[in-house]
Amino acid sequence: MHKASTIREDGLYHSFCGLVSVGWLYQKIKDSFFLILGTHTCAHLLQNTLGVMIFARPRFAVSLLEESDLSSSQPDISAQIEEIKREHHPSVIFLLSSCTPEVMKVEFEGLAASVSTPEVPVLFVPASGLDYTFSQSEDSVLQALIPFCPPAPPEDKRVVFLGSVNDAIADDFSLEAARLGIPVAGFLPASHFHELPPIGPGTIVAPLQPYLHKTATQLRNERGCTILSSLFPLGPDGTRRFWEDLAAHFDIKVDLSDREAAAWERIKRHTDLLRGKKIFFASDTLMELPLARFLKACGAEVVECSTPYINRRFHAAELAALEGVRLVEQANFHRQLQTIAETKPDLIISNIITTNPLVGQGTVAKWGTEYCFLPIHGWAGVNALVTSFTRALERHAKLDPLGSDPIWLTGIMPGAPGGVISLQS
Amino acid sequence: MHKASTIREDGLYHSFCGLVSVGWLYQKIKDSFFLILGTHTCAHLLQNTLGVMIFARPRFAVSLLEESDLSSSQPDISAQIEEIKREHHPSVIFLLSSCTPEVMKVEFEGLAASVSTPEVPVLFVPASGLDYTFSQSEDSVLQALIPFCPPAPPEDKRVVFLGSVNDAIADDFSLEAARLGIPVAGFLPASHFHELPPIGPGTIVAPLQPYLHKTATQLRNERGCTILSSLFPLGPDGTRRFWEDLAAHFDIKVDLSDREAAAWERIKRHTDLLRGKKIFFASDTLMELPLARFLKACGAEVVECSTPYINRRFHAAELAALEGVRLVEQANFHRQLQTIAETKPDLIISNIITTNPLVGQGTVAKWGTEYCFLPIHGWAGVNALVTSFTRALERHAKLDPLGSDPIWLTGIMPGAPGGVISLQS
Amino acid sequence: MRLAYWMYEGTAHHGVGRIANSMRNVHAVFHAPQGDDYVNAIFAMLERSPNFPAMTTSVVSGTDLARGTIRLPDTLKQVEERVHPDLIIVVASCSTILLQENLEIAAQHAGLQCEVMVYDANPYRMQEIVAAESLFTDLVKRFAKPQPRTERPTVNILGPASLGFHARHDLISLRRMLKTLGVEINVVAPWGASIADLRRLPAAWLTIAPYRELGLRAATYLEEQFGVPALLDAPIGVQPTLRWIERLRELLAQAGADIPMPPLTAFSLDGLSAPSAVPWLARTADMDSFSGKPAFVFGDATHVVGVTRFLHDELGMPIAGAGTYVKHQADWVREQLAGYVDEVLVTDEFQTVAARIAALRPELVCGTQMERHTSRRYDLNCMVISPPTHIENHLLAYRPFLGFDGADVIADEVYTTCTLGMEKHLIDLFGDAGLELPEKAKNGSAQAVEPAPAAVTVESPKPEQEPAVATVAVSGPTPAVAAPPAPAAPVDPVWAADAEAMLKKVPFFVRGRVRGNVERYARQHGHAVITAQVLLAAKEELGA
Amino acid sequence: MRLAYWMYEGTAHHGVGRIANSMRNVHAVFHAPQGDDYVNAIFAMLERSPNFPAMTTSVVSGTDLARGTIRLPDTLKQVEERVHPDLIIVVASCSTILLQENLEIAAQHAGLQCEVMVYDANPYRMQEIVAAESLFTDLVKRFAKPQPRTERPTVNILGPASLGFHARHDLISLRRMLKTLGVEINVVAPWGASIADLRRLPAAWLTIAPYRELGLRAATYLEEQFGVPALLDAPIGVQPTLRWIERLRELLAQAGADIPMPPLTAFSLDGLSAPSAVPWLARTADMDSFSGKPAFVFGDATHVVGVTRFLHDELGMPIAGAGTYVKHQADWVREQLAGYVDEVLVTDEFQTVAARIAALRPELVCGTQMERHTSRRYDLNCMVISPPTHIENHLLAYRPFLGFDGADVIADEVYTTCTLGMEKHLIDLFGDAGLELPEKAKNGSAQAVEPAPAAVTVESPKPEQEPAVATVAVSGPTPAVAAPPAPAAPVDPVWAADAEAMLKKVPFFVRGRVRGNVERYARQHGHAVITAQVLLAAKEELGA
Repeated sequence: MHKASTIREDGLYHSFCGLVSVGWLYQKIKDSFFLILGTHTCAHLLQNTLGVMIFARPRFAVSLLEESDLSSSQPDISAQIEEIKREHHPSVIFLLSSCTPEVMKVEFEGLAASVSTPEVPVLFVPASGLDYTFSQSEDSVLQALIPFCPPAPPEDKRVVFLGSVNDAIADDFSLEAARLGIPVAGFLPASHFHELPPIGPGTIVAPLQPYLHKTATQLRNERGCTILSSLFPLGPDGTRRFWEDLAAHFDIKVDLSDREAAAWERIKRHTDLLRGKKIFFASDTLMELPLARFLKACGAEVVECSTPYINRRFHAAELAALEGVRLVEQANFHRQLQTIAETKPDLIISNIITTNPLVGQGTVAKWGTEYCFLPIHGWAGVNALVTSFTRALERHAKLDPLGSDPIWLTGIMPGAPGGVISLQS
Repeated sequence: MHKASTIREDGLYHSFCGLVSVGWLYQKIKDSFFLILGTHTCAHLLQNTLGVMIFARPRFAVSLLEESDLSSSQPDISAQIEEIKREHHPSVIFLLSSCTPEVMKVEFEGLAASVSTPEVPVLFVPASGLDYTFSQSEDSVLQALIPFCPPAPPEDKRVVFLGSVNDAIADDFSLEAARLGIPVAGFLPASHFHELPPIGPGTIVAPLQPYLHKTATQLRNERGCTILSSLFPLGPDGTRRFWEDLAAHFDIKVDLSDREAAAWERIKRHTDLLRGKKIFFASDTLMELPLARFLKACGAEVVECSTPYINRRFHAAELAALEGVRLVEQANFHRQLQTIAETKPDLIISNIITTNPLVGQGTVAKWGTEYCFLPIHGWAGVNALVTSFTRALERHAKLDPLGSDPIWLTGIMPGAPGGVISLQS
Repeated sequence: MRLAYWMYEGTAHHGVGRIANSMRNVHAVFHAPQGDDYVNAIFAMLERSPNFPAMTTSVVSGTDLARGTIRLPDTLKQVEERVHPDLIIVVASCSTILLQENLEIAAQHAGLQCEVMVYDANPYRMQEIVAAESLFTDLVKRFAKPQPRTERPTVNILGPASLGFHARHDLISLRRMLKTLGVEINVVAPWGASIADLRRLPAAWLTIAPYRELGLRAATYLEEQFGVPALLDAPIGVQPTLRWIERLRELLAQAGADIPMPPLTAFSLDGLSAPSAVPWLARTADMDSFSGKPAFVFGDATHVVGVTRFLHDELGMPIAGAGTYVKHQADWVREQLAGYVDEVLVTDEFQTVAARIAALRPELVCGTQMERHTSRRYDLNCMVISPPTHIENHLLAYRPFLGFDGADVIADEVYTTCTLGMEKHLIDLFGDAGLELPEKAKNGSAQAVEPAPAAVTVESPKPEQEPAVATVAVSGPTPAVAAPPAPAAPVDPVWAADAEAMLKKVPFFVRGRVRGNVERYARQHGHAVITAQVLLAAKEELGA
Repeated sequence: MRLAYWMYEGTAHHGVGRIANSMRNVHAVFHAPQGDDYVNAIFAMLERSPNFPAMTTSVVSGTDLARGTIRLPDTLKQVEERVHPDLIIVVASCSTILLQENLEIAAQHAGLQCEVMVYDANPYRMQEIVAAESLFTDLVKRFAKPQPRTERPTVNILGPASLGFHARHDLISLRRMLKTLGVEINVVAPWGASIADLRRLPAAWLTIAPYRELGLRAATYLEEQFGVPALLDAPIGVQPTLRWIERLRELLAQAGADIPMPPLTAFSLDGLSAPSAVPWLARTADMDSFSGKPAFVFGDATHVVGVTRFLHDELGMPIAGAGTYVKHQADWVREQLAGYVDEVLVTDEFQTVAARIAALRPELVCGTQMERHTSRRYDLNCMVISPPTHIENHLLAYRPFLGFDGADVIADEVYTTCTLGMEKHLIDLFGDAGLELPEKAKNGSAQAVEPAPAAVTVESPKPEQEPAVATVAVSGPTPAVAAPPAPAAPVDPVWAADAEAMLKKVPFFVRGRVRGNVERYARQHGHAVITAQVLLAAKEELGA
């Protein structure tokens, strides 16, 4: 397989903590509870990053380390576990690590075991912001679930889709598989803890999300299953390759070229707009590779694709498709700004932290974070996927250029650019 | 029976059109439709007076007379009746008159008959603003329903409660009657057209609302039933008298003095506040007599009770209880203002039109209209009734007197008082 | 004849009332049945008028008609005695106009000192807007007198009126901009103007008339008759405001006045900032989601044109459709919105608008009070941008639609109206797992999932039946009302079917509270079962 | 240890970030894991910052810890090179503080030109408010220098800061009042202040510090150290504002400056009106219903005290309860609210507040973002009066809480938040007959009761099953999308159970639109039955 050349920098970029993935995982696994052993910082992080989704009864919480707790080498969380069980009745509790207890060298495996029961398992999930970024910790959560997937006998030759997608998308994939004659064993994760799919040597694991290489590797090693190596099912090109490659594992030969062509045709207005546009990926969701590959297929010029981590095996097909694109792991944000200034991209897919300031510098930038929340998978997701890019371009083109004058930033927030009039008279 | 002395003036006061009662009647009679033969004025009236209750599917409308319709002596409303039936499927349609067709001398009885069918009767309801004010036209609506009340045999000795109250209040009255051993035949109006109660010579009709003398008279004349002559069931005094007098018709002797005393005791804080206060009724809902009687029983001084119309027979018990109170029919508003200036009432119960301007003149005034919407009947309504008066007094007492300075009215609306600075510089 | 549910415009006599109530020492008298007096309520309620609206109904009753009585002269006398107006405007109603009485002669019989004008507003041929605009134009024609220009350059502002949409705030916004430019005001009318002010109108160097509905014809008349140039644009949005200021300066320059342009920051509220934050907001990332939210706009001519262009040009939103109920301005609206929409819906029937909205299902509806209700029915986001309004649209704080300040106000409305949709969108990606509203709590496994403090007794005996909220309401650590000590072993009372049925008739938004109160009552009185009788007794005792 | 769901206050390093981001040429550097970088997002998102927030995370990774690497000197160099600050504030995080590194020495190793201050904010002992207030006080102590008073009377305004609640608008309101009084401003801080501005603080004649949470200690220090009198009241509401102006004039008079009181109308936005409409609104008839609506108020100290007193004193509302999460101000809150509430709830656990709200069931909740959600759950009216806020609270138009202008803003919020309740009350007197929301339409006799235009085909074959809204959505006279002509005899497609089940997973607020689109698709393609496969195909084609 082709080896794309990548650059690795020093990682001084902006990003979110891996704990953020709790935001969708607690909703996906409906009988779960996510307990973070952490500090006020962790609670403040969750509050602000999940702010749009706050409800009075979230199924996640922080077991809060206060000053007096710092002296004990191994904290006692049993009271909080009991409180959670009493009030939320979860089927499973995920115990997530965070920076402070990692610095304190808390022994998490033992801690989880000490409060775990057969009825309500408590599963350790490494997720600290010292080591994990954004979507990465979904990988840790799914790893923790592996022991609870029933073993499947070797003759059980079915597909398990890997990665959390919402129920509507899951239905799409089940139905599409049925249409192609591919038997489906289930999804990891499932919507409920006790619905985890059986996995064994005959299982084909088909990753839907690009940030799950640890889980895939562990499944292959422990269950002897086969990991589908293909493009991720994003865009007409990715979706076609995904299904064709998956079908091949079941000795089903399908030619989806007509469907792919029809899908491209439907979004022609958008691909026409994207053709030749310079796109810069500076986001941190780990979805950058397939998104960049799709844009390349649309005819856009991906001037840089930065992403937190690349796994050469798990991402092999995407990397091959991205040949010629500048790929950067662990980018330095200062250097990215210089590259942006030099290459003048038409669109920057950036971190949620840097988007507004990038726009303030006169570029067109959009939240990469959205791709964790948009229904962009499979055939049904093609339109949402492509328009997510073209909308930003079209909107900015529509706005009167007058608004870009720095006068319109004057004094309206404390962080208004230097050199303009401040609120000091 | 005692004859209270009343004064009748020239009627140049502010009031609403009788069509307004459609606002609660269409909600009370859930399978009804109210069609007003009228003009843009009628539609605008309904829109603004029922503004707080506008929904996209009201069950009332105006059959709109436009210029070209003025020449025909008898309009044809069959198309609109068909449209109503097609879209709303009412069990009954009330056809309400209004000023313009009355001036045109439209023959309404014939018009209603021409579109009425046994399946969906169309009933003429006189309601024009030339002759009817506010709650008065409920009387016309109930009159129109009389023929649809089944006849009851003479031996059917039960009570029919007269006047539209909401379902919760109706439940209260049914249960209270059961408790006292009084058999109930039903309510006029009922919540649905086909649920009208049987009425015959044995029926005792117990009026809940004070504006229904035409219906009561017609029922007595046509069905030979007995009309309860008592106080209306408002306040501890009224409610006790109402039930005791009603029970007496069934040869049940009950003494509710303890309940009345307990009710007064519960509202003692409020009656203490009302004692000696000067109250002026300048409202137009026709509920003024029983409200004034209740306030008098509370120890307040009713300096004037103006009301659109008084019926000496229907209101006999209330009039007796109001002995000594200045009662005015068809008041002249200009004269009322002079009396207010002279008597300096502590609280004015006024028309919704004049309340804010009266407050602007430095008095404490409240909407009389509210009494058509508050659950103030019976034992359960006592608290809502008394607090409706004391709340206004207590609130104004609480507000800083500084706010009464005319400076706070300056320029904030076109109708700001003369003599203060206008928006002209 | 047609079936009419709600009307976008008021009646002709309402339009007359709006002009009279705007002006100083002008009074309207309606020769009409008492039912027509309702227009007074609109002023007293919506504008919360602290004095009696400047209009009186001279009542015509059925008896009067039968007897041939005409009370008009008496009423006119009473009005003159009470309010001493400079001018009384007499107008008939839709019913009395059919009587074909000679109101001129009747008015003369009153023998008043003040001027009386019988205004012939045929309610079958004109509605609120035309009646008000025609009356105001007539008044200007009648009273404006030739005279020299003011020494320094001044402008008239025509259009702000009683019950105008955000009219007072628009006027403040215009005043603020004129003050920043150093331009003085000659006359504002009809708002606050006296007859004497109308006389002075031709002394201005320029007339500003931003509304298509009111002031336009008077401004045009002043231009044609007295050579006072007219600026008829509505500065809705940042760029239109910039152009409006330029045009104002051009027109004054043509009239011989050089008005220097101050720095743009001078137009801001603190004089130190960008005059509007809209250009920046439009470019920020969280407005990205708005590029996919089509809007439907319906209302009067001025606001439909201004808001449609604002949404499209300044916020980058797609336009699903637009329309107006002001039929005589339909051509102007079409011309202004060419390129924005393919077709302009022109109708005064709200059902037609409702059907269009239902068909389009836009993400944002900008409309009138009627569209607000239509939108509620279809669960669509709606903001009110045009009369007719609801009392919720008559607020205190500064919310203009015109000028830079207005751009911020409109953008906020768009943002807050649409945000809930965005929020819901994120939530619902994974179903309603996070959305635990009370209705939901009844279904599924709702028992004891409340993150309530430890003090709460969670051993509720009937977790399946009761929504969790009710449990909390009665078992929180600090009850609202200090209740007498409960019996030693408190039992949670059970609801009998008849009581439950009764409770359902209590409005749902207080039902929970009533439920809690009644249960507390039942515990205090040792009732294990809440029957209808117990509920009744509780209601009686608790007063609700 | 305890179970924490949401926090009212941010962390100490967030508090440091707020001060740095408020000032000019001051930068914060967090010696912290990458996860702690999230605070940047709060500034970039809520304040929609057009430049990079003035804070940088010097990343500490697990590998760094293992290897003993400390990147801080490198980061400091990068920061100096990139932003050239006058001052860098270095702060550790909750995890790195445990490492007990000597950050002073590490910072010295960077060898910077600019000043570097290592700020010892122990995140286990202080949260956002104390960290920000202490840092700001330290900065004032460090930089403020003795100097002569300004020639003319001037004031400092201390307290407005980045991510402060309506801080920019409060500042505009204060500026407007000071301008009306003819009093100039010496320094505003921390908002927009440079280190040089802090040096000039003692030159003022008076310091205004309206917030208990920020600026109070610095103002007190300036008074004690330099004799600059401090005005520490918050002018929330009309009467407190009048008293505040009086106090300001008194203090300046004591300092030797005679500030004449202009007419009150001079404080209004147009200079011609009452400065606030609240005193009149409070007396109008439609506020009568508010006298029966008890309110519960929770938030920071400043706003809880100000809003509770405003609701009670100026709107005449009963107070059901009040509380604060700012524990070190609890005594002050109790003192200020004596006579208003029997007990002040002091807690930083939102569940305790939620339980109190559930027990009280007030008609109005004034609170933070958390109370907004609690209220939504219990179907209570809620307005946000205190941080922590939601992005919906970060708006463009002028919405101060302080001053006369602020009184109008708060009153509007109360009015619009509660009005729906009043509206519902009237509606529900007779049950839900008038309230025809889509959910309701499914029950009862819902068939074909739509007042749709005549063009609509009402002979829908399944009126009992389908909500009326769906029928209208596909049969309005002018479809949103110009569809190809339908087959000659269109049949309404029927939904198969599996498709219906799938559709249920579509978020409910777009479900109706999707349903309509899919049905149109099915008709166009001649499908009589919408199976899951048809739905899938439709979604694929329609992109939704």
